[in-house]
Amino acid sequence: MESAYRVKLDVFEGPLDLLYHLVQQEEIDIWDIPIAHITQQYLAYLDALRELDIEVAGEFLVMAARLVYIKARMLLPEERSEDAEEDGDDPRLDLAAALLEYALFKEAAGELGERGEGRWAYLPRPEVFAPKNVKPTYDDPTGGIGVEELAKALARALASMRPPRPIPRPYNKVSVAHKVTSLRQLFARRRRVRFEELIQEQRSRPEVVATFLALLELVRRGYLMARQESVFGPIEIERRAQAVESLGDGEDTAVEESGSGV
Amino acid sequence: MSKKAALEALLFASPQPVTPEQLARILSLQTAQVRNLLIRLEEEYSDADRGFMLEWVAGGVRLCSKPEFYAYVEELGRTARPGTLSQAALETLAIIAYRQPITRPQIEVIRGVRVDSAVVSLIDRGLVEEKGRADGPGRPILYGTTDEFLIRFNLNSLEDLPPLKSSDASENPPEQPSLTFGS
Amino acid sequence: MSKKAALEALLFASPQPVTPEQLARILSLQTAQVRNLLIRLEEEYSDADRGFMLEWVAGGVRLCSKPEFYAYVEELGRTARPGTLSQAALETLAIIAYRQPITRPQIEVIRGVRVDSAVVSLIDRGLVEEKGRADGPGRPILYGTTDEFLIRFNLNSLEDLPPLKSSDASENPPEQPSLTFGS
Repeated sequence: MESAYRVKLDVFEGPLDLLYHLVQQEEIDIWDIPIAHITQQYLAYLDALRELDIEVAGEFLVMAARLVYIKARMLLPEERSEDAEEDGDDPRLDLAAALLEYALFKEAAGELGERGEGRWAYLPRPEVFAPKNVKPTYDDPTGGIGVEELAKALARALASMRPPRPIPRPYNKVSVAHKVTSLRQLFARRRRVRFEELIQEQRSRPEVVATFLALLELVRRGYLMARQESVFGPIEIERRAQAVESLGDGEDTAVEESGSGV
Repeated sequence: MSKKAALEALLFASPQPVTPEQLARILSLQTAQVRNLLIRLEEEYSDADRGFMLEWVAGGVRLCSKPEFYAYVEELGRTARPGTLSQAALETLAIIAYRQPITRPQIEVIRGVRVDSAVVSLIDRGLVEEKGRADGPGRPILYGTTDEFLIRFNLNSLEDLPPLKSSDASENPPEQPSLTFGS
Repeated sequence: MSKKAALEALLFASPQPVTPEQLARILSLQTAQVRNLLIRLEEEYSDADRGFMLEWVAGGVRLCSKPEFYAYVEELGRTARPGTLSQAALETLAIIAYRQPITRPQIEVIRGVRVDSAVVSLIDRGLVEEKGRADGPGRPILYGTTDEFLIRFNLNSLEDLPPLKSSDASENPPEQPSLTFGS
């Protein structure tokens, strides 16, 4: 796709990297970030990404929310308790601290990178010549730990022990046809049942799936209908009165074929 | 039998750094004697007519080919040039190096992003390893750097890491007691 | 740049013997020149003050430690490993010490991870040994601690192991309803 304009986008390692870049670019005092301005810039960058159809990682969005939140808090009239320090609850402080700490390591990473530059050119003797297949002996095979360490280590191991996992029961094959039958029996007795209730009765995931498929099948055949009064409201499953008789045995076998187990 | 020759044989046979103490024990010498011999060898190898050198790294010494000949060695088919570390991996490595032992969630707080794949790649490269588990819920794994890390970055020990410094001038907060850098 | 030094670097770093022809090609030299240089190197290395030698083998030349130093080199192979127990090995040792005799699957139930390498390293260190086999399917090996273990930890017998002082109730191995040992 030909783009009428071209945006040069730096790649940022994360929201802190991007924020730090913005702060530096604008030569802003990190302890006094003009939050509205920076938030605007930050969001503009995310917009630019979206325009290029680049997926924005969740962490960037979380930071966007955090910025907007800080901005909102700064706008609110301050309800300051008398004994609070001047800048005691400046909502930007945590952010500044996080930025600075990140910057420290970004810097250190750069230095490390330089330090490691070209180090691969120093080749040791090939491993194949290293003395091998010798049983090692140790001056102190315990590595200098005392017996108290042992007791602690066991306590640690036991403390972090997970309860034994229940042995999964082998799934019985659940037939959709069987569920169709039991649903029909249920709806012969009750005209209306809540979807939730139907699902909650099921004892395993395959049964849930089979029940769901059976429901769909019965809705397709016009025996049942589903209704939802409001968005996110409960779903009610209801038997259509006029459809009961139309269910013949012949159709039932068709279900058995398609739903031979999950 | 020449102890110097024996020392050279030992260095020659060991791709990994060995400590002067180890060498002294094996050769039944004083550590100081070994150090003197090592310095003599180091000088001899530094001659332009020699193809390898002695290097003090990761708390010990090792021999390695001189970097100016790497192009030749590469033609032999021995390639050592690893893929360069990504910026993400490098930042994660820096955090682990300076703050070890450290858990993954702690690294993620500093970087502001997930670091699973960066940590995996650092472990794959042998630069980082598990160093036990932290106390507390879930007992998360603690990570630290390896000897290979020291070798790769030409450090004798972790104390040789340059001090952390920010390029940012405005480093001092106005006044806020709540700032806890690090753990 | 010294061709002799480059040649030495190549020999030093090559994992297998190289032919004079190969070396000549890489160094842009005549094969005869390379042969001459190799002979000079061979002479230099043959000095009693040197620890390695140049060896002509089928297929070319290579460097190796002189055989008279093999005993030292072997010793190095034995002691090269650092002595500290990994966290994994430590916890495994603790479980074996307090719960012996115990099978590997039983240890793995407690630790929640495979313990093969930890057990091997403990056996290598002489702290743990096989103590027969358990009944049951597969008859897994039972592990327990050695006399060396008692000596190293300055214990007269296993009864001298300090009691577990955590609030942990599951201290008595026989009655642990929650523990499903074995696979």
